[in-house]
Amino acid sequence: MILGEYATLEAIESMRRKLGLDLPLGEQFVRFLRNIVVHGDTGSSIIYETSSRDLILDRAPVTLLLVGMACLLAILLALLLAILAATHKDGPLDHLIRILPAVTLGMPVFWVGLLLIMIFGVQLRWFPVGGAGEGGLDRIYSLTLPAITVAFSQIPSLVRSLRAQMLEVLESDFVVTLKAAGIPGRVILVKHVLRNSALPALMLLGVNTAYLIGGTLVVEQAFGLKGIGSLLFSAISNRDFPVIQGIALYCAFFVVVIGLLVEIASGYLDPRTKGEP
Amino acid sequence: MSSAQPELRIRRASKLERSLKRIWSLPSLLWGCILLAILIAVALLAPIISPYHPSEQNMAAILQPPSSEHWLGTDQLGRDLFARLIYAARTDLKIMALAEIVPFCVGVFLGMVAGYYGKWADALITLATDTFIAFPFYLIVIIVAFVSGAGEKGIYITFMLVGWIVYARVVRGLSASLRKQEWIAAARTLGLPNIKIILRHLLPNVLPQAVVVLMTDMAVLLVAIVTLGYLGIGIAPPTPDWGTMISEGQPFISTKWWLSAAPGFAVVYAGIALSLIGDGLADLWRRK
Amino acid sequence: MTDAALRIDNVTVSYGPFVALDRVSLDLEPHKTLGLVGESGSGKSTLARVVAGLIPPDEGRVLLGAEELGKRRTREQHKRIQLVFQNPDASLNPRHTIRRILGEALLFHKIVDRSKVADRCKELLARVRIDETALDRYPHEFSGGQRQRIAIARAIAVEPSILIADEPTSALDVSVQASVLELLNELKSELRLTMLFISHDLGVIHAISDTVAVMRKGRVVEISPKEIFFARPETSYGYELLSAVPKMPLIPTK
Amino acid sequence: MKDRNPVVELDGLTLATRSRQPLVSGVSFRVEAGASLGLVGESGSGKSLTLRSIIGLLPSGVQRVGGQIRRSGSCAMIFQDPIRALDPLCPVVGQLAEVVYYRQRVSRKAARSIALELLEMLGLPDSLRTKDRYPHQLSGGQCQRIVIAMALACKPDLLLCDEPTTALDVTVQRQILDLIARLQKELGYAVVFVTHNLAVASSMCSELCVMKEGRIVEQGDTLQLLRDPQHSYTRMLMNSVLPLPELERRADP
Repeated sequence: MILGEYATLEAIESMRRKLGLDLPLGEQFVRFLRNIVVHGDTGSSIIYETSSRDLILDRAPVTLLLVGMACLLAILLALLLAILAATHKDGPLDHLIRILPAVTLGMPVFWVGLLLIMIFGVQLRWFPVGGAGEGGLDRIYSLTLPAITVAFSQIPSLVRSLRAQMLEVLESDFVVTLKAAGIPGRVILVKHVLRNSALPALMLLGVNTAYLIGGTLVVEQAFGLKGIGSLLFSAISNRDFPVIQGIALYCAFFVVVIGLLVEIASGYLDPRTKGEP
Repeated sequence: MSSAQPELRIRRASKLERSLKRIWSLPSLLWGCILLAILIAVALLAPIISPYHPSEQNMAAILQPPSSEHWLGTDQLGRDLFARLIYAARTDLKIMALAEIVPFCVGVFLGMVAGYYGKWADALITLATDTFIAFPFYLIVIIVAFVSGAGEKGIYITFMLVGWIVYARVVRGLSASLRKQEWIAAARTLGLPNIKIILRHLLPNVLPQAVVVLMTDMAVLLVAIVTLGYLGIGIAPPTPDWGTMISEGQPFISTKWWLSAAPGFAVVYAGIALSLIGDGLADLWRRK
Repeated sequence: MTDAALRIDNVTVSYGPFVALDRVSLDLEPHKTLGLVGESGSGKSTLARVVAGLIPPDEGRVLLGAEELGKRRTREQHKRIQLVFQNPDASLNPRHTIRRILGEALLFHKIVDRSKVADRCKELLARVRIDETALDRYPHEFSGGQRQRIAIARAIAVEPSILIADEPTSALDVSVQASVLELLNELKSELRLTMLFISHDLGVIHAISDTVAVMRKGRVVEISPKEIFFARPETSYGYELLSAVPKMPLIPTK
Repeated sequence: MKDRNPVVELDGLTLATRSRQPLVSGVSFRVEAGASLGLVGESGSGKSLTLRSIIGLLPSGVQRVGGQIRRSGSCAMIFQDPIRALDPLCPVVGQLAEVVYYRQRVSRKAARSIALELLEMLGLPDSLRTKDRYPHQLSGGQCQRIVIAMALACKPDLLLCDEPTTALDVTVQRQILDLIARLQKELGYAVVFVTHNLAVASSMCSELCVMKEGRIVEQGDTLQLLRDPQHSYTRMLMNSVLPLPELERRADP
């Protein structure tokens, strides 16, 4: 299949030997595992002949930067919107913010990307239409639009959960006690309400990391960025199996690491879970 | 000294009348149903509404702007955009609905078993959910689509593998808290076998919340189907699909922006309808 | 000692390091009410759930008459012991009508056959003084007191011989509390029930018990007839409990 | 003594939900400095809402639609569920010091030392001084003492108590009630005590208001009201307090 329809018998046979497909299945699997454990590599790419690990690592920075920027944007915007919505409960602002998830639920990430390109890239020319810039400040500048797109897909669910959590905390007994004791509203909001609401929102972010990465891969395609996403899609069209497995493995690894960080942070934030008798 | 028992003589509105009155009083649920009904109607009546066949090419009328003849203009092969849009609704909505059935049932059941039994059942199911959730959804869809070939089959299989997780997680949490409720303890004291308690007592209390999640999750699945179409590994052409329409329109984005925009808005419309119904149902059941 | 309707013999239950019940032994005299009093965390609710078969004891046994109750109880054993809970909002399945709640108990234990279920449900509701029209309504349409009465109707539907009441009136208003206590007393004598009544409220214990048992930190510290306990408690803890109860100020007679 | 301006005076207070459904209607009473008034009633009688309107902390969805509240001097409040009345993620001494800092306008360091003094006054164990303790690590009684300390940090002229002992065991309840009474004699604040337990209210307060469905059905001096209750509801409340026989004096307490 890879060699195309007219491959001769020998060519197919030599390819099989090169790929190790001629070995018994058990041995193939062992070699595959040893490869991963030893040098984190799921075999060399069929197309580019280099090990998939190197391929992924050299494309990773763009994607990681994009995910980082998107996360930062998502948290800041979600926090701002949630505070506004919770403090102005049932006001015009609150309704507006509550409509947000409904409208954005049906928005495919790449479509949002295309819209932003059209508005900010083509019409207003604020941002470059594609490409990841030459690195440093220029890269951040050119990744802003994609980052906004990815963040956009995360914000609604974050806002909804943060707002619900803050409302519950604002109505809880200890906030009433603090108000009765005359502590200024601002202090209560920052020191007590936010801290108690941060934990569930953090958990949600941890759970959504997988969707975040999925979204990033797709947005790279829409913006033509040379990150892991485009590597994946080219690997798909060329049936480049090892690379696909490699990307899947690295994404899963990244998600597990994020999950671990969230667990540690929540242990630190909430003393109840820390070493209880 | 016993206090007199207040009489319960309130006119007994019939069950149907009561539920209709309740739906009427919930604007979000009402509007959600109306919007969805319109969408389904348009999809079903596509042959009647649209004068053109979706894949009927007309080389003479390529990339025409919206006109009285072609309400949304034509695409790069001269096909009527409006026709493609409503026929695409058929394929995408059908897949969305069908692909949700099995994951919904499996997810709800496994969630109840994990939440109710706890211990080994809970550990096993949580292990399964956590491993699957670690892989980004699109990645799994792509790999499965790659293995089983593009098209609907790939989407169904993937969603069978992954779609049940969101229900299992919600239902597991709910069942774990419901399990502590006293009416469950009363059922156990009565001697009811666990499986009867789960189906008779737990299911009716878990279902409402699961249906609310179903609404939002259907929109998420619809977006996934469209995304796969955009990436070219979803529904194979020529069957019309919103995703492929968007990717076909992308090259002309600066001049003919509506080619890509229109299918997107269709998905957004479906998203709004579904989330309105979801919010409405949540309020309805919370108030009962 | 007349042979007990139910014997709790040296029962121990612990959750990890925390010992909820520590070698508890108690007898329920047939057709009498044992009032079990203790502060929160004394293990009285855990004991109720052990007797009802919801929690298997780590050590010790529970005997129904002469029969030892194993980890998995027979249908007959389940039928003989029923439990009424504290929280009226959570004692009935919110998604079931009253007819289905009572019907399920009657049908599962084959008390009456399907055709007579409706009549028996009406009888049960009448006995707990709830109007018949309640059958097709949902639990959230009733007050706390009414919900507790329906829960009692469900418990007696299967004609148990032992009824355990775990703080059934603690969450009720004081006026409704009296009527529920009176109902339980009536049912005890009418149906010749043996009752284990659990409460932290000494006033309620005094109103309903024949014998009083005091628990503290998972142990039974005192068992004595009601008259003796409320006048001359043996243990200092019993005395401390009784003296701490806020009393109405003595009104100087004119 | 009558002409001294009252610490708090309610005149025809009326509360309603957003949809104009009345919750409390026409409630009027006055409390002199150092006096104690009991608001007794069953759930849904509006006693707790009346209390919260005095300190202006009505839950969302409840509005004052009539009547005035005249209050002189500062007031503080303690609540029914002690563990939930404290921030679960913040050490208890820290919360207390925070209240002292904002209410008494002193430096952070001074606030902490005043907080520790209050803890001692409330009979809380010294272990609280050294190690940071969180609400879930303390007993109900200890948490309630922290909440009372927070109230005292406001140097109140009026202490509002919303069923502070209902969630506590009877032995701990006795300690907390004695504590409130002792501190009232020492610090001279007035008390408005909300409870559904007539025995607790009559043993704590010199005056009582019996409330039913948002109205005061009877009001007056405690002993006089108990001697011959005018309203049938008051009589019903008195009869439903289950009597306990006289406990014989013990030689060794």
